[in-house]
Amino acid sequence: MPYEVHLDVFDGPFAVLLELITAQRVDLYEVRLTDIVDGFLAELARREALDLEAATEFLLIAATLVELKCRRLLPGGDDVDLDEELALFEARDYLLARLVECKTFQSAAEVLAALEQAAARSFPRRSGPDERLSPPAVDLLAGVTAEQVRAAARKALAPRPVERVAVGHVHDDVVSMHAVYDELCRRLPGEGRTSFAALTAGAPTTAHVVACFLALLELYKQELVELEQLTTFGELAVVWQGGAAAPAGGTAMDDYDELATSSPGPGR
Amino acid sequence: MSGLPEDLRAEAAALEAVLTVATEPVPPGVLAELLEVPVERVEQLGAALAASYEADERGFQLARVAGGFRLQSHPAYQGYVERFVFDEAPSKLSPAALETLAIVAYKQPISRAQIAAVRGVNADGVLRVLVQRGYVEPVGRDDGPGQAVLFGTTAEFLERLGLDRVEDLPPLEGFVPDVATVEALEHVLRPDGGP
Amino acid sequence: MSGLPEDLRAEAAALEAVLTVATEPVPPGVLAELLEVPVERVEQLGAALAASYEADERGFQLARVAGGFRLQSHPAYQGYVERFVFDEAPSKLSPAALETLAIVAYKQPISRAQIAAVRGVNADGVLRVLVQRGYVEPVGRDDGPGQAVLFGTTAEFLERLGLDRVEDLPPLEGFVPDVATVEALEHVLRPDGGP
Repeated sequence: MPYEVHLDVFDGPFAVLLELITAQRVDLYEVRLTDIVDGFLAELARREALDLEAATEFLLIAATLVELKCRRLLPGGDDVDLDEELALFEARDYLLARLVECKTFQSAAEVLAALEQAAARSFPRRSGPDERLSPPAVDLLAGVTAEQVRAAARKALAPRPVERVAVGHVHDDVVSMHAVYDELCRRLPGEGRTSFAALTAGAPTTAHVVACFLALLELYKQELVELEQLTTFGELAVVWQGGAAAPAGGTAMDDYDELATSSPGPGR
Repeated sequence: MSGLPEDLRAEAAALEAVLTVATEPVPPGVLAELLEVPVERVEQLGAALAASYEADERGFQLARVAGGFRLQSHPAYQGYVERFVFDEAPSKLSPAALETLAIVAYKQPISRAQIAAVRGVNADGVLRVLVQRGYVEPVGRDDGPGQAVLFGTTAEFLERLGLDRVEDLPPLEGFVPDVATVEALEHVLRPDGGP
Repeated sequence: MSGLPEDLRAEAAALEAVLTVATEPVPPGVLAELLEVPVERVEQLGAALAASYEADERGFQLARVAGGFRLQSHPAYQGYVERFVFDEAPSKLSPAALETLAIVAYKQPISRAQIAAVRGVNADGVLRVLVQRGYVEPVGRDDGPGQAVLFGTTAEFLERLGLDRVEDLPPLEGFVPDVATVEALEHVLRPDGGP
């Protein structure tokens, strides 16, 4: 039968993490983080198209795991920020709750499948009344036009929806690295010493913040800015080193924009 | 299976199961093949079952109709059945029925299996309604294995829509059907089990 | 109607007759009205008939599905019936689709966003497949901002699973991983590495 629903097996990141944990049956202390990361990467590679949503969730989970593992490996210090500590516990509890919920519904799904399989062994009677009962002479086609028949045919013969994960909305704000770089080159000479927070205060989206960060790294590489961060997650100071005039052009940033434009976009 | 000779019971139950799901009278030959018993045995089973239903005063009977066996409601309860059927009788075609009718109209002649393949679900019940109402009828048999019955629309259907010929249906132009649909229509996929 | 109490027989036969011609599960209320008896009486008749079919080792059974009674073939004769109907079983649902179905079944009414939140990924595609299969349907809108469409399971879903009501689903509490599993998960995520 050619009719089949094309289902991509699409597991959420929690399902994948759960699988990794239960398959490896080891504790985070013993497992090499590279194994988990490799597992994630293999999972991502298995998917044919880049899925930003899933990739982001994976990244978040991987980051939390790395953080947890770091905590375990490093001797605890008294200087640990209480807020940070609480945030980590929160992230951990969140992960745990999600894993438990995920496992719960996985088990429920297995039972639904078993129920369906059991029910499929019986076939319902669907014969309806026989010809000894002539149905009342109602014209079931009353009011139906040829046009409606055509519409019904189109509907019945139309391509069936193929399961696809929409990522269109994720791509909406395309930020040009080139433009951000140029903007920084114009702005920084006049600022003297400033901070990353100040530079990104007016950023409309997270993508702009990321772009600004990447542009700063590039400027740092070109020795046009000095970056200072005294404490983890502390303020990132930015000091212009390039003199009064802005450089001719940020050709170095073309690589980024090329990357951005060549990444698979949504099929609109 | 009380009331039936011991040696018939298992086969009789299998026969019952098949007749329960059948939507058309099932020829003894088909049943014989399914149960892997001689046709005479099927006749014997059928007669024994029919007699036991009658003796038990069941609400259904096993009838010999149109060259086959059929489970049907007992005439004694015709009143209930009629009220049930007429109360539930729709005054217009369901969307599913209209879709099936449209598929038959545009893709005729078409087999039960092809309709099911296009619709993605079994269309037997809906097709029955359409045949019963005289909008659709068997128009031939497929050459392929199984020689499936092929269905087409009737003169009644055209008349109701105010059309002279099937060709007068508005064209499906500019319309690209599903790949799976095209495949379903190109192949006769399996023998159509109907009588 | 052997095996049935004398006083139930006539009504049970009428019920049998109606179920013989029904194409969908028939709610007890409809049967009660037809037979002009209280709903409790219908429940009693149904239970008595179902028990007598089972005791008689009939090829059919009377099942309570999707809020009604229906006649269906006995699972023991699945082999014969399958060969007879040639019905391709609907393609199996993927684990992801089943999981989404489970979420909808247990958390209905539930919005797209809520499903996605549980699964950790966008569930639009999976949901579309489930709606198309007729297992899930929009059942209303959220009162909150955005008035998200809320989804629930259908009668078709109940029929496919052989359940009478959504409430008959095995309780979700039974699926919560046991203490040992939760502890194992917790251990993996423990930041201090302690025992």
